[in-house]
Amino acid sequence: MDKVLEVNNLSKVYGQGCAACFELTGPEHDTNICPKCGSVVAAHNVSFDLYKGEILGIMGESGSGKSTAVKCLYFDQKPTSGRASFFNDEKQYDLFNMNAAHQRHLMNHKFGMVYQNPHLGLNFDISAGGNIAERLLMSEVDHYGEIRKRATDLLKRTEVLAERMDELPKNFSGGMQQRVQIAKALAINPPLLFLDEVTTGLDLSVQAAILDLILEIQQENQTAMIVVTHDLGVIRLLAGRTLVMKYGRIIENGLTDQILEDPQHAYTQRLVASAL
Amino acid sequence: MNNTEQPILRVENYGKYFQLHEQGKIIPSSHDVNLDVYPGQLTALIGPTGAGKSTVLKGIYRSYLPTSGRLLFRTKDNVEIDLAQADEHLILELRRTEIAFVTQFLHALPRQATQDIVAQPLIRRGMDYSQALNIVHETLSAMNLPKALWSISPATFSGGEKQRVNLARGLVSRPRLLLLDEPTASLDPVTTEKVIGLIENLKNEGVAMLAIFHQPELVERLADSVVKLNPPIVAEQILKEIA
Amino acid sequence: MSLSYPFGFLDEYAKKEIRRTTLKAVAIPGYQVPYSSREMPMGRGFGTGGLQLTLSVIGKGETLKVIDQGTDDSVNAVSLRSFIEMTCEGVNTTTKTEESDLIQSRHRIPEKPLREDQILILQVPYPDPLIVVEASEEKRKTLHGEADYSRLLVKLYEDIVKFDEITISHRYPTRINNHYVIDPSPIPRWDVPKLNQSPALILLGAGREKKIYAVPPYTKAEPLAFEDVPFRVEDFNDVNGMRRCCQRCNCNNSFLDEFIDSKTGHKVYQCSDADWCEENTINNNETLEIANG
Amino acid sequence: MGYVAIKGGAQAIEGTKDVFEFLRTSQNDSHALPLDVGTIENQLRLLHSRVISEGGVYHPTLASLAIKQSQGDTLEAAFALRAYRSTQPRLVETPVLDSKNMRVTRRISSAFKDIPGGQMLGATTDYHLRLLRMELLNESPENFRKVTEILFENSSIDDIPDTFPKVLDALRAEGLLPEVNETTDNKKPFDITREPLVFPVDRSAALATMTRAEQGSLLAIAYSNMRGYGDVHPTIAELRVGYLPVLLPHPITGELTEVGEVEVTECEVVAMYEGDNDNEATFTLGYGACFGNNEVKAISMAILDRALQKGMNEEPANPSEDPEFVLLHIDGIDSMGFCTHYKMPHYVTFQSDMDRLRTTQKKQSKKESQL
Amino acid sequence: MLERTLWVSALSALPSNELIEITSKLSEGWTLRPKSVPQAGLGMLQIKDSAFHQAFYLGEFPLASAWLEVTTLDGRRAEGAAQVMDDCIEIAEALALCDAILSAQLPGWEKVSMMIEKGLTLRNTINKERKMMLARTRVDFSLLDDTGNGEGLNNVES
Repeated sequence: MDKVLEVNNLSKVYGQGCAACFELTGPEHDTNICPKCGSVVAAHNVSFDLYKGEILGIMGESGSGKSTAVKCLYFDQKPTSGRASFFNDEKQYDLFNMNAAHQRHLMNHKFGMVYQNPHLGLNFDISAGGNIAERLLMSEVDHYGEIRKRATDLLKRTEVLAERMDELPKNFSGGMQQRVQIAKALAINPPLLFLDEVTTGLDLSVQAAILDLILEIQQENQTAMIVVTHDLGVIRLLAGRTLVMKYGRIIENGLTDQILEDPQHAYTQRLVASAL
Repeated sequence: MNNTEQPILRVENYGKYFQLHEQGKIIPSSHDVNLDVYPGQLTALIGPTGAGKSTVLKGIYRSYLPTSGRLLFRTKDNVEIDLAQADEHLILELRRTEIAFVTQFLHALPRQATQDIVAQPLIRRGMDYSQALNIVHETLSAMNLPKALWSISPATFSGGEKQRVNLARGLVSRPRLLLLDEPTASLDPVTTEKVIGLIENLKNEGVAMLAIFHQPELVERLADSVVKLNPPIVAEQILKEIA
Repeated sequence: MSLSYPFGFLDEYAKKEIRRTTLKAVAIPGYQVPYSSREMPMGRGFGTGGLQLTLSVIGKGETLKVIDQGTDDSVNAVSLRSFIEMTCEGVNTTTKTEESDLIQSRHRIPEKPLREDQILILQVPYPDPLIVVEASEEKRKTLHGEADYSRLLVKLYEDIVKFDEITISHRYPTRINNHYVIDPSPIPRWDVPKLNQSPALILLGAGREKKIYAVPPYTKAEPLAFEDVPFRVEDFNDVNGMRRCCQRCNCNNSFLDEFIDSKTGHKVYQCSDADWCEENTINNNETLEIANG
Repeated sequence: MGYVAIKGGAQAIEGTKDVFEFLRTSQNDSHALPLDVGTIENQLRLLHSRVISEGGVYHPTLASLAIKQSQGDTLEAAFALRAYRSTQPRLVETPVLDSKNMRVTRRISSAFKDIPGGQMLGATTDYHLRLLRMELLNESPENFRKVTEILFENSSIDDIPDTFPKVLDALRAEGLLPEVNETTDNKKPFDITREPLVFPVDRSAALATMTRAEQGSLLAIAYSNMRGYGDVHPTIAELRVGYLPVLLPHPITGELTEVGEVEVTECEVVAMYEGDNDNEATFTLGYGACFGNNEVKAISMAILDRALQKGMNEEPANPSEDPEFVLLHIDGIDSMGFCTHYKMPHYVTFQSDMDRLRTTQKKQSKKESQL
Repeated sequence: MLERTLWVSALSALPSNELIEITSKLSEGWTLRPKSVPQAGLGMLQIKDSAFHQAFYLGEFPLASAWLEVTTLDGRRAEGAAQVMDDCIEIAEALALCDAILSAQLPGWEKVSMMIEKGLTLRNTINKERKMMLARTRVDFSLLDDTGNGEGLNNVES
């Protein structure tokens, strides 16, 4: 089995931070705000790994730190401490110890990100096809015809009508925008894809279709994915393994069916019970 | 009975209690279960309701985290693995290649075609789609599922039809260990007979099975050995034991 | 009170700084080197960047040509030339490309191929080609550093989608020495190929935006384009697909100005490069004389 | 046919100078006197202040001359001063001077009624009715003298001190203001006249850029901050106008010697406090100062200084907090020059534009005809 | 006598042609040797912002400087130097000469001393005018306290 990602003791503190931050926050203190210095402990000692073709779910409420972890891995934010290694083509990349240019190179060539808000993942001033083209151009594809063809294929794959590829994403429905975002993320066929609450706020039928798409892609491309969500249904459908986070800590992790059928932590039990 | 072979699965002192934080309770479900399962043989779990029969199966599949005991599984490479402790990636790998679980209920994407759902385990193992479909079609016909239903989603199927899809998915992958939880519960007699035939075939192929049957006569017909479970003792005593 | 100005108008410290900046620009082809552009007695946008370069590198005995829109007689060229004449004693001026050591130009590169012993100084209003896709200079610096021009290329992509053509008319983004993409100043596309492997040093100065950059001699300069949608220069063909010529010197391979003849009301075409046109005309006459003689 | 394109430019340019000069000197009155530089400096005092400040060189005589030759265009006049400074060598820089030593001509505070040293309104139009004073249409030198006489009657200056304490010092002593950061005290300031702004820049670069900014631009961006694209209402702790002695070490003795004085307007604003559990809450501060008597400018600068500090510490929340946006758009010389340059010929680029448009149109009509 | 640090300030209050004329007369026949090249150019004014006490550059001012070695007719030698906010080198030279004459009490120092007195008077007049403006526009809060109401600004205008 090929390991794609290994994260060790990732922590992220917003604010100045103090010596007591980690001790005085977390699920047992019922807060992620340090009572001493007011810093927010968004993530603390988050560790996990991810294998090729695997979908890992990270579940939790807002403020649990689930998005923070992913944002650090996608270099949207700088972690306070911790290590993360990305493995690809027999190379190992120390994600947090590489310079910004290398980080961006990885983002452009190896990672994909789909945000809850399509505004973050798409440039709304350029066409759907242009959005995909940008990603291809970043990875040095510079043949117009080739770009057109690949963009058409990707949009077809994500079930966006090819006739609409030259329209601006702002004319699209939320679900359609999300499909374009996925197509853009997939343009370079990344071995690692991050999905941050990608179905939140969409109609149920649209949600279902997007989830199907994600699964199909996983099967076709063996893409490793991290799915961040507060929705148990999404977790159940997509993730093989799941981490449950609260106040910046992983409180529980396991096989997704085990987490849902035999949750160990009081918080997870409550979460599962309330969803059923 | 030929038990000279090594068991593929050996369950030793398996116990499972649920700790419900909200209610402040501990619910015992299985206690001190011991059993062996051999290749080419079917071990049946019997016992009254509440004896924890399903809990044993789920513990082996790791849908439940065992509270105590060992669940020793011998892989095709002849390595013994304690399923209670094994790394999750290993469990996922075993689920993909060696252990299958057929439950009473069908868990599947609601929008997928029946044949694709059944083909999933094969495709996950890397089989070519058209080759997988051939096997799937064979199994589905063997189970009497009308051909018209193959390409539509089982969401609107009857209980019996769903059950057949579920079984087909479990059987098609030819696991080394098959866990069956009332696989024939909602089947008509004709289909039940077909399923019995299939199970017998599997046995002949060397598949080891651990099963719970609704109807005692099926235990009679299919089981090579029977393990009787009793409802676990009351919580206070367990608590003492744990302490 | 009367004021006298030092040679080259600028104080020596300022000139030294510009020369240092210029060296850096030559050393890193296409990289926009910031410098503390001084205020000149003409408006920002009137070529103060080019002018500061000229004043910093010119010396006594050298010959300067100033072009605006292809001609030496355009209003701005005239005032720049007379300013340099006023402040640089011992500097000669010319209108002939051939005779000049230093050419300061706005919007054109002379048609006559430049030589190794010449320096071309281009006046630049917007030095950064990325400004159309990124407003923040801080972020643009990172994009340049990483040679990430994908957003600029997307712009070209969108152009082709919309118009079947790249619509950039002038200031065509050009990649220098395989890394930095420059705004080559508002020269027409016609002039862009002249940057490639030019024997003459080309310096570009943006006064208002306080940047100097360079295309050193014999350096690769490639206009951004797609493999299958090449860069194209202006097309001066008539409706029948025939190349128009200058109605004065008959040249059919120069950039043309188009205007309406006030007498006939017809559209006429003439070389944009006045010196080029003049030289052709004289040669034509000589040929004619020889033929007639 | 000759070379029609742009021939004759040189002559026309010479002509513009003559015509411009003609309008300056021809007045329908043969007895009209030329403006002298002293008159401009005194009677157009505030115009003069503005030019000195935006020009960035405290040279009253040349500022007057610049106003005169530009026929009162402040941007042009400041521009001429700036161009002048480009030709001059830099000889020295002063030690860090303290505005406490200012010979004040006006000081007010809107934070307190009774400030140490007292409020002195000085020469201002703040409380005047903006009614046209028709009597000024016919003035004589006698009128001028009378004004002076009236002012000097019945006024006692015995208890007016030479210098005044700063209101901020009093607030700071009470612990209402952030501590001064002594570590930055010895840091050499950023010299915008010799170094280009490369972002991010430090505060000294921002202050230096704003102090010679164009007043209108500065006001407009500061106004956006006051009005809602920014923070809350600031309070003027102190606004003072006066003359600051310029001190340089005597070449022989090394003692600080007064070489002249410059008029300066200075303003400190205090606004919404900040603080958290670790740091005691204090007011935030903004500072503005410029050559000459330019109060709107000093206040605008102080407001923007505060906004930019915020933008430098956190992400800018609006344009007025974005150092790049503010500092690159407030210089009058840069902005007016660029605006003006659009009047220059753009024949070549426009020719190129037409080529693109025509080609595109051709392609479009071809496409349509294919449909 | 006035401190040396204020001589330039006082002397530069006088009309510059008067200053140059008098000093050139005083130094007739003397040998003047520049100790450093007399220069005219710019100085940069550095000021401390009163909010955070951070230094920044407020802007430039014209500056002329001169440093002379003077040998009088009777062979006495002295040095004088001056920097002044002006762009005229002659004025700086005149001031440097005054600096030399007065500091070394060279012949004619009384004359220079008189010029300083005169300049000081001119400076004082200016200062007095400025203070007068302040006195005339001072807001009197004690008055306000007595009446117990009204606003300061009304009191000033009434």
